[in-house]
Amino acid sequence: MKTREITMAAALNEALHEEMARDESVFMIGEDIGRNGGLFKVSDGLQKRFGAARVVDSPISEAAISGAGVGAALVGCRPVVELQHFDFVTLAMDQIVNHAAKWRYMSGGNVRVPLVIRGPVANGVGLAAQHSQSLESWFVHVPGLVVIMPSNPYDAKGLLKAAIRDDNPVLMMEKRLLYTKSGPVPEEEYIVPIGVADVKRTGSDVTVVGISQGVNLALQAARQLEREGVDLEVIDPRTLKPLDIDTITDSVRKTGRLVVVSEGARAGGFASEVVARVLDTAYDALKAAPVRVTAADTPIPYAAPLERAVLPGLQDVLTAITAVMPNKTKVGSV
Amino acid sequence: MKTREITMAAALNEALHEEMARDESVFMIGEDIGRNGGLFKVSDGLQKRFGAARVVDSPISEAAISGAGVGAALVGCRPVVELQHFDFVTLAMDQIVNHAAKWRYMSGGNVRVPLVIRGPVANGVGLAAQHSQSLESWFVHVPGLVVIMPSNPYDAKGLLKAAIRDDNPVLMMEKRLLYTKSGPVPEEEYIVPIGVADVKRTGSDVTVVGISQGVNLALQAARQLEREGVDLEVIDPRTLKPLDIDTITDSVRKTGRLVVVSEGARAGGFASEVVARVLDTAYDALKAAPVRVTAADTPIPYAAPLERAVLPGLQDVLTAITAVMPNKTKVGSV
Amino acid sequence: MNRVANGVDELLPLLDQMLVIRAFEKRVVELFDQKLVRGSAHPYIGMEAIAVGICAALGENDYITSTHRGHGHCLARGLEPGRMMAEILGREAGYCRGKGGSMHITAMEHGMLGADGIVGGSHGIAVGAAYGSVLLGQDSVVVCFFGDGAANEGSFHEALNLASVLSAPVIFVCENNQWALSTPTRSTMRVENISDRAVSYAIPGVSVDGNDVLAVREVAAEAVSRARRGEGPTLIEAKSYRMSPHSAFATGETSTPEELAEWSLKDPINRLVDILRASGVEEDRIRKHNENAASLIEAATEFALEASPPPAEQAIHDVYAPADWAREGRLS
Amino acid sequence: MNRVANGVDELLPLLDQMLVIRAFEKRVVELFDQKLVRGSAHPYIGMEAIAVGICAALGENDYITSTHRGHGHCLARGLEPGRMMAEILGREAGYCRGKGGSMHITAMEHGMLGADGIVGGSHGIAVGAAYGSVLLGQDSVVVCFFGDGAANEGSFHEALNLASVLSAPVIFVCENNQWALSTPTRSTMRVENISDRAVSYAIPGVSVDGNDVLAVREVAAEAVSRARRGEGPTLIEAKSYRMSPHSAFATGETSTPEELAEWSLKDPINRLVDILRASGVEEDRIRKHNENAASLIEAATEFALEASPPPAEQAIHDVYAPADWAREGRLS
Ligand SMILES: Cc1ncc(C[n+]2csc(CCOP(=O)(O)OP(=O)(O)O)c2C)c(N)n1
Ligand SMILES: Cc1ncc(C[n+]2csc(CCOP(=O)(O)OP(=O)(O)O)c2C)c(N)n1
Ligand SMILES: [Mg+2]
Ligand SMILES: [Mg+2]
Repeated sequence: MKTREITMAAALNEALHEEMARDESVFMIGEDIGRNGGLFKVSDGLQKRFGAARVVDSPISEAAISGAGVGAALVGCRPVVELQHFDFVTLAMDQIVNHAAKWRYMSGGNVRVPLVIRGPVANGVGLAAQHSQSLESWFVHVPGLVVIMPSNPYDAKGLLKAAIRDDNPVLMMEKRLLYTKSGPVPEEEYIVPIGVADVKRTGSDVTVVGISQGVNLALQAARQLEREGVDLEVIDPRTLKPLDIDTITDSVRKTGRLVVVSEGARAGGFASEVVARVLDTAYDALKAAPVRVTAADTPIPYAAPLERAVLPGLQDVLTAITAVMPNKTKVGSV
Repeated sequence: MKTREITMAAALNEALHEEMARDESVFMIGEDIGRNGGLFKVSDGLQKRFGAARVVDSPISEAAISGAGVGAALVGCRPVVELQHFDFVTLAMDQIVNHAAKWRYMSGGNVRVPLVIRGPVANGVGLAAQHSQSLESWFVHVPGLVVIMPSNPYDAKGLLKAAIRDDNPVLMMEKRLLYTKSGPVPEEEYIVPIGVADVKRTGSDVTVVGISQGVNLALQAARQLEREGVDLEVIDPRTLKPLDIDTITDSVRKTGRLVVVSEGARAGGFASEVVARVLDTAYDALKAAPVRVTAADTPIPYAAPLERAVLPGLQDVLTAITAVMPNKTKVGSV
Repeated sequence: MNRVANGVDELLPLLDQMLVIRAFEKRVVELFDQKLVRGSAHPYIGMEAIAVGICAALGENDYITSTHRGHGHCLARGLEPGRMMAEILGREAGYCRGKGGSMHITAMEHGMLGADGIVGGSHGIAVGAAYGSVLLGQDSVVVCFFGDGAANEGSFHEALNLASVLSAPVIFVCENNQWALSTPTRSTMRVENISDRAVSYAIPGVSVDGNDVLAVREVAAEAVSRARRGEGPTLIEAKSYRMSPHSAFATGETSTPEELAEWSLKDPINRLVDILRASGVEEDRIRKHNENAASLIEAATEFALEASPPPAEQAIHDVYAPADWAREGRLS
Repeated sequence: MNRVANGVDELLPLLDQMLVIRAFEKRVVELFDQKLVRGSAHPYIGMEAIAVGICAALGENDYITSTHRGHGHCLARGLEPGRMMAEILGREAGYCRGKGGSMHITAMEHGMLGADGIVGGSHGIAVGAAYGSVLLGQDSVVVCFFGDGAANEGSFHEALNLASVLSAPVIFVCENNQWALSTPTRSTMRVENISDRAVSYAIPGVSVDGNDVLAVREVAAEAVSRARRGEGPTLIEAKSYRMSPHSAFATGETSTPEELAEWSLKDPINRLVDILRASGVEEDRIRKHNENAASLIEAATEFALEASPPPAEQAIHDVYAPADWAREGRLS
């Protein structure tokens, strides 16, 4: 397979181009996605190619465009709704939670809701508390939804294509700082299946489950610790719901140690869920208390030193590794 | 102290009467709370006593009344907003999460938001998926909020009074089926402090942390298992955020076994959070894997046999106790 | 009487539908009182002319969305009373296999996109269904039923505006029954006619006597042709009254006896019967139609009561549509 | 020229405010380009007459709410440019101690309830602040600033309706600058004037030339007296134009050069200067005011650049207001 290095934004853009070309029932609606190609260029060129009817520049009405997505899905379309920042999902919760997620179940299987709602998580760039939230754990808590968070261009493209083809409502949260990061993406078409974790690095000492940027932090830590003889296994669930728990517990059974890295707030975050799930079946395999590396329990502040203090970084991952390997002396002092 | 037996609805009603009489800056806004005294009579008599300006029958506009609560709080009121069912919080998420919870932090401490948003969790009565959700874990995940779920009339009254006097935004979720359950409540005024767990029963074998109805299930299980020589310690956090984790971990250090009972959906639920928090400091004290007793990962169905199958019940708690006491034979077969 | 274009023959089916709705709702309340219906149920009594008049203007490929007070919409759209009653009683033979109950009846095979327990919850859904149909090259029109109370939700505003700019073939039918639960409509909005709110979206807004089934059908027909011509949405306010309490559960909050008495004189069924009488239909024939409705609902109820409840195992089904990853039955 | 009731003396402060806003915004964009401002910043350039005209009609005890494009509102309300600039640069001396940044400046001591990064996010807050003030026996009026784009959010509808039924002393000021980011307003609403939407709430709605500071002040004064008399809310649409890109970050999406050229002719500062000139104010005096504004902003910038960033430890403070339980510094 021929591959090139492209950014995550470009990879997502390709996925949209391909799926819209492949299936006329796919359409997009969102703020500034057409004429402007999206604030982060994810929908670049789509309106020009597919027309303003299929790439709709919407009013600023997050609830209505999400609701319209549900309605269009019910009659046979495959809508892709963009939230300009994922924080604005707070305005669409009713349509997502009480409608998209439940419509099939409440109907006893009479309908399906093939809907994708996607958008950026823009932490780390100084946009402050209302534009920086990593809210994935809310949606993991909503039966009926599929939840995806990619960590690289390859997965992003393949998962978005899978999401569009899936007959269920899918939420996809994309870290904005990853939009401009490049990675290898095949020229041929491919799909990354929903519900399948990816072992980004095999290792024997500690299982590190990373979510989105958490994967990249884990891989950085792994590279650094390699020199110190600590061998991390890095797992990227990619799909948070359904969660490929077997891949994670298999790893924990091998390593006996678990660290989970996620950028959501600590309390009630997805990291807690991974820990609890692992205990269900792999408690006996654990050699140490699992450690969660998360954002602090504060809103995200504006000023750089504050935001840095609140979001998890490489050093936090290294500290966590030390914590689960109490017999090792402090690792990875940077 | 003289006490009487009153229902949880009556206890909440007393709290509102007392606080509105005590402090003129307290007012209420919600749907059908005035003329009708609220769908479940929690605000009975308040409009008659305090007038329609302080007990406002609002339009059906959950976002606006929550937002109005934030605004009124900013200028010095202590608003109490009722959501007729807590599921409708989906329409108020933006005001709660992006505004109430963050306003103080974003202002660098320049403002305070003394706001209470409360309402029923109506599972177990056949109202189906859109009227039966126990969504507490979402709010535990939002820095800046206080989250309360009472299990009995005494706590409900004392906590609501504390919530109204607190200078922070407080969400209070009240299980509807508990509204009509009675319990002892003193005639004298009292407050139940925020952030303090209550040990509802001391015991030595298993720590059972219950949330709202989970407490009652745990106490039932405790009574039944007493006969079999199994001694449960039942802890009611009452406040989910901030969580009185010390009381829980102290107990786990004593018993070595943990069961958490909550009616929210399983994935991403508050039970997972309790488990993860306990591991942080009491991992070494554990003798068995903690077990979560939760609702299934489905929307709440309508028909009685389906709803029963999905919500946690006494038998599920007994099964969990068996699971954390592997050396005991199966306990509490009912 | 030019409103009765094709004589009484075309009116009798409207009468039948209204009678069936009335009988159905009375039966549901009885069953609720017998504790056979869980949760709640919101009778459509007094408002029958709206659903029947509107749906009379729709074709087979059209869609409707509905509300907590949805039985009337379902029946007017042609759903079977037996399977509806089975759903309301929580039986497997119900439209939603017992998972939805009174507030969530859905039947795609009838273009019934779903009842909705969230007030104002289906405004956006209706717009999307309408716009989606256009994209798919269907010739469908979508009717969005909702209450006066729902017209104060933000979703009303966003959806009407979105429908307007998309020229979506959707008809917003506001059933103004003067009350939202215990709250009189005049206390939660100051606009004289809810249809005046159409101004905000530069779309036609019309108020109609919602107890006059023919008048309702007429404005609906006009809105439907407009929509089919690609000229976009219409807001119809049908002024009516609910002649029952808000719900079988919340019975304490009904309106004043005077108001009820006043509106009883405008009972939509009597209004149509009067027209029929004036057109020469005999009492006997009208009695027959009444009896037919009653026995239809009796049969439906019997069917439902005999149907079995869903087995507990079904609780975990239907959460997800079939998918590769769902094959293993994974829920989380 | 009866609009200039007390001669030029009362106009010069308006000019000063507008000049300060313009100079402030230009400086912010420069600082952003120098990577000293994080995230984004949304210049108020071209819209100065709205904030200045509206705030000129307010008293000390009144309140305002603001938006992502909030610097102009803050300055017109009397906030110090130095502390504002410090906030935008993320310094501890800023109004929010560096926690809020450009989109979240709040200053209760100036009746500034807060800027808001959520489009339409403060509609309900303004209503509640107004209603709360009434309950507390204050005589305050609240101005809610928002954009044309925000007028399509559901919150607009809910809040205007709620304000109407509560007769809350709130003035909704829609700053129609023709664009919402890259999207022209005419493509997301079909109503001619946004002020026409007042019909839906039976409140007064008025459109005003938003580049004419005196006209703006006039309609504001009328709305303020109305509100103070207890007669409830007013919707004011101020028609204007943003003469800069949407934000310092999103620069690629600006409107057409023709449009910009057309509106440059209506520059609100030039408009006021023309009036002053016509009233006999000399060029020299105007130049002085320009220079004063420039040096004020220079001083503010210097102050801000010299201020220190907040220490990392402060990140966990200010999450909760003081409370018994919070004494232990518990966050979760
Ligand atoms: C979002 C939301 N808020 C509140 C409710 C509770 N509720 C159910 S029906 C109802 C009244 C609805 O009034 P209206 O829209 O006029 O419809 P009607 O019942 O009169 O037919 C209310 C408040 C709800 N189901 N959903
Ligand atoms: C709820 C929400 N949706 C989308 C955005 C992203 N956004 C920020 S400003 C803006 C345009 C706002 O337009 P308008 O209300 O007209 O204000 P203007 O920028 O023109 O002053 C958008 C879409 C947001 N901040 N909040
Ligand atoms: Mg009504
Ligand atoms: Mg604008």
